[in-house]
Amino acid sequence: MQRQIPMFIVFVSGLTMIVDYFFPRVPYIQGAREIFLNWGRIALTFAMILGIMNLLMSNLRKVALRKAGWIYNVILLGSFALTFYFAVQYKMVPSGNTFITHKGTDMGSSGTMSFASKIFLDVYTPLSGTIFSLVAFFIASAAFRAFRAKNIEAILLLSSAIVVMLGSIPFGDSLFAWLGLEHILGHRNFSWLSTQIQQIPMSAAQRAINFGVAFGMVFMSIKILTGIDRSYFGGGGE
Amino acid sequence: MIERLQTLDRRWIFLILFLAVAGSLLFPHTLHVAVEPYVQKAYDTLDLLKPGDKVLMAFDYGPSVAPEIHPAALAMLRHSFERGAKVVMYTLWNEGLPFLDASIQHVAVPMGKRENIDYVNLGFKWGGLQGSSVIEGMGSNLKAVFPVTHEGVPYDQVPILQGVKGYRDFKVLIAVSAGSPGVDEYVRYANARYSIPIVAAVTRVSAPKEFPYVNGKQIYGLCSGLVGSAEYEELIHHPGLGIAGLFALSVANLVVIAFIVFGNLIYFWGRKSKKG
Amino acid sequence: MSHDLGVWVAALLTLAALSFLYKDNLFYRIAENIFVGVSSAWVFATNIHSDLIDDMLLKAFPHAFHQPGPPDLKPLWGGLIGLLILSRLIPGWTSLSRWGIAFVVGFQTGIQLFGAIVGNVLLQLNSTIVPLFVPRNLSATLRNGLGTLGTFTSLSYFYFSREQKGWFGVVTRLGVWFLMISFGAAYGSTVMTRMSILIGRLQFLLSTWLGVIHT
Amino acid sequence: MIKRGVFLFLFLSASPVFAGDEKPPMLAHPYVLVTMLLMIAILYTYLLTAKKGKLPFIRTLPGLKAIDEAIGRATELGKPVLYLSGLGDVDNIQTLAALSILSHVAKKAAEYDTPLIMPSMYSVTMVTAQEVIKEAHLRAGRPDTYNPDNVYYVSDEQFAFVAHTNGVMERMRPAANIYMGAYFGESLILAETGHATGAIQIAGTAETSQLPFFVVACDYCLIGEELYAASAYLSQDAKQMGSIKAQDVVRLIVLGFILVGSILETVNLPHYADFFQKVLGGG
Repeated sequence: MQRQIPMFIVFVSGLTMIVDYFFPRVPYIQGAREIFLNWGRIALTFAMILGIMNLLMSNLRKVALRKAGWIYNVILLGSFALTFYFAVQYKMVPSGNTFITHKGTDMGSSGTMSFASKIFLDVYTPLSGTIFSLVAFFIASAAFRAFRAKNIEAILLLSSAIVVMLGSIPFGDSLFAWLGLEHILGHRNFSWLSTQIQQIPMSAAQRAINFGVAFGMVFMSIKILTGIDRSYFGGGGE
Repeated sequence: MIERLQTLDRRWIFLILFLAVAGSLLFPHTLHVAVEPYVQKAYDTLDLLKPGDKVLMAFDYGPSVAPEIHPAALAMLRHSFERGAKVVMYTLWNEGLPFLDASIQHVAVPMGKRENIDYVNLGFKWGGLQGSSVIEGMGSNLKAVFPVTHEGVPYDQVPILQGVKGYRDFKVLIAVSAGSPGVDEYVRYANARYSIPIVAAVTRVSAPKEFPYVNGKQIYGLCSGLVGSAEYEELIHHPGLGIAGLFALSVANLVVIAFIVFGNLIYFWGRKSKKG
Repeated sequence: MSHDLGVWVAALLTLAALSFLYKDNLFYRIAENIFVGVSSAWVFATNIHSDLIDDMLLKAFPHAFHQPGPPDLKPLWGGLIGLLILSRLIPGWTSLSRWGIAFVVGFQTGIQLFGAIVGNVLLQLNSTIVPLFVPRNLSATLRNGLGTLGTFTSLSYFYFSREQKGWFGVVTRLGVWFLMISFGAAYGSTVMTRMSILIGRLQFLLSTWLGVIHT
Repeated sequence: MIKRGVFLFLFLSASPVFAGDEKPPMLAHPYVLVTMLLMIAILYTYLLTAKKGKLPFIRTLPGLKAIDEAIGRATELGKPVLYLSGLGDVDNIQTLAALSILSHVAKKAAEYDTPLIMPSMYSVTMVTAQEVIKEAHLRAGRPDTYNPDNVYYVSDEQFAFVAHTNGVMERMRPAANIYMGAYFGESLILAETGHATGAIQIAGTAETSQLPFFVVACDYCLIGEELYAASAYLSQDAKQMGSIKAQDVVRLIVLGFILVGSILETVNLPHYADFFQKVLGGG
């Protein structure tokens, strides 16, 4: 029983979507898609509470037990409370006020901003952007250590990377004019070569990966709908 | 010596890159760009718009990738307005709202476009769930997904939305998209089912994934990354942030290439000295 | 130099996050915890507004929000499913929570099923099939031939029920080469993307905060 | 022969494509339905064969062997294992594959008595992962060593999650980092930080745009579909293996389509180009 009911629910809700897609005239099911989608969104927002509870409880516990570094947990809890308070009360009436009244220049505006939008612009945005910008540095370090021409595969990898990089900068072509590539390839040059690499072998390989991914998706979907795969219960295959 | 170089502390690499990028921002040069065919295709598609045509525009990106594709969003919005099109804007990313707002402030307002008549801001709807729910839902019933505009005007009272039911009422969907939910979902659900033409602006990194879609005519034009943005700015003769960042970008690229070459020199040198 | 407190906060947090490149330190740890706290609260609050209030309460009880229109009680079912998922907070009720998860997984899987067939199989297949020989057009012939060869061999690489030996090994090896070229090209084209994010941050530090450059 | 097949297919899918404002037809998207039914039929054929005890052959994936070795090394060093199930929620098939692989990893870790840390970006994923790990401990016969605190929620925001995970890597220094599932812009941040802390790294994703980074920066990488195959391979379960075989059969069909289709395109058979342009394209 424990497993049968959820399996039944999966089957029915999945089948409803499929029937709605293929047989749009079936009564009752018609339009079920939109309703289900709406329910799903609402349900997942409720589910978020599970995570938030987990986050708050584990941090509170660390603070209560004075575990090493508990002061950081206080910082986390404090910034959570502050943000949540301002962000949630800001737009109690859904229509009307704009959630973010940021009207002004790029990312550094003054004027009448709510505290919630100030947090968004001055804390959330720079942190999100900066953590992401770390990738730039890691790209350089990975380029240094991992692009060694050890075998044919590695040589292909690094040469196509270099060609595409040269091809995508505006003066890549003029920089290597002395190589006389124009004489060999006619009017063609690095940017041309880079486009060709991206359009032919890369596009082809990506397409193959996409096919495979789609097969995986289709079969996994069928297995889930028919109850063969039950990993979403946390039970693995059986 | 060789061993030390082979196990070079990566912090030196970080420092060199930092100095190169900061330096090129402090001492900039203006570069001219040649337009890629995919960007040209995007331009040509939007250029076919006629006055009064309706365009759907999604701002599905956040601050982290904004330097790359926000300029393209501005340029495409400007282009659509120049063609006299009416634009319905929204975002499926909660971080996208400030950029949607900024685009209105930077493009629509200076061009004298009127809210709810020439454009409307439908605001944010959580895409979640890979966006498929919202993207699917918008196809047949836009009103159900966005019952009120961002400013709180009920859907039925907005002039631009009169008679608009779903994707089929729009000439084109401009998807400025940095991930999921984004252009992939639009291809899979909006284009596959409602055959709405898509013009996309994406980050350079996700561009290759879209190439098959462009070749397969599921996407009608693609503007990728800061370079794509700069090219689009060049096409509409309105230079902006895209063209401004190009020089630093080129220098950074050269630095990375230099590191690959340097890494290999050390590798071969090390192998040689081991053999010898 | 900026006189805006907000800009200073943003700049200091930017520097704190960048300091991770040197090593893990006090400032990074503070920034990290602030970020986790702020972002989870922010996302939670946005979702409460957009989904719980706009999509459920506003539709079910429009009058409470001074909105016109008849109440639509259907979204409350979504709330009920949500409560089912939440029920695991009560000890011993885990199985009810699975019902809710099963609903979400089920309809989503159904949509993904035909989405994948249409977008990733049929339409892709359609664009893969091209003439291998185009009369009087060498470059198109080469292009189509190479493209088909690439798709064909890379797809063979993912064939699992055969050892990659003999002639099949040759085919898959070729497939790996195509994959490697593709990965290299993708890496190369990504450098641009990621560098522009760094440039965006540095532009902020140098222009908005320090005011030494003008963008 | 092929032509007849094509006409049969056309006949089956003869009803018009569903258009938004018109009255919908009884059967929309017939070609998709046929394709789907065909795939289901193939899947069930091989499931039944596999169930009868005839396990299909599946080639070894080098990355999978490495998982066991990595957990072993972590045990020797007395350090934890870090597992991430990607940045997708449970509705994402990649996440489900990752949870499937997790069940194997968690069992191994429980047997070796090595702590498994798993920060999570979504509530439901966290909850599901907790159940997976709990059950793995049960199967390993060590229910007492299960620590729910090691599987926890961080934030729904991508980079907050990454900032935190980076911190965890630097502070706890896990000996093995396993990244399975859907990843986006953060892939290289995770992989390079993990490399700097000296961990063995094994990744697997079907996100085409992130594969290059994992291939370059990790010790092993499952590419695309290998992620789905991995969960079947690890379980050695007849049904899962059967489905891999079925996938291979579909792949053969597609390969055949590409081959035959290209040749027919080349000789420009009448009706044929139309078939692919209109029928498949109209999905």
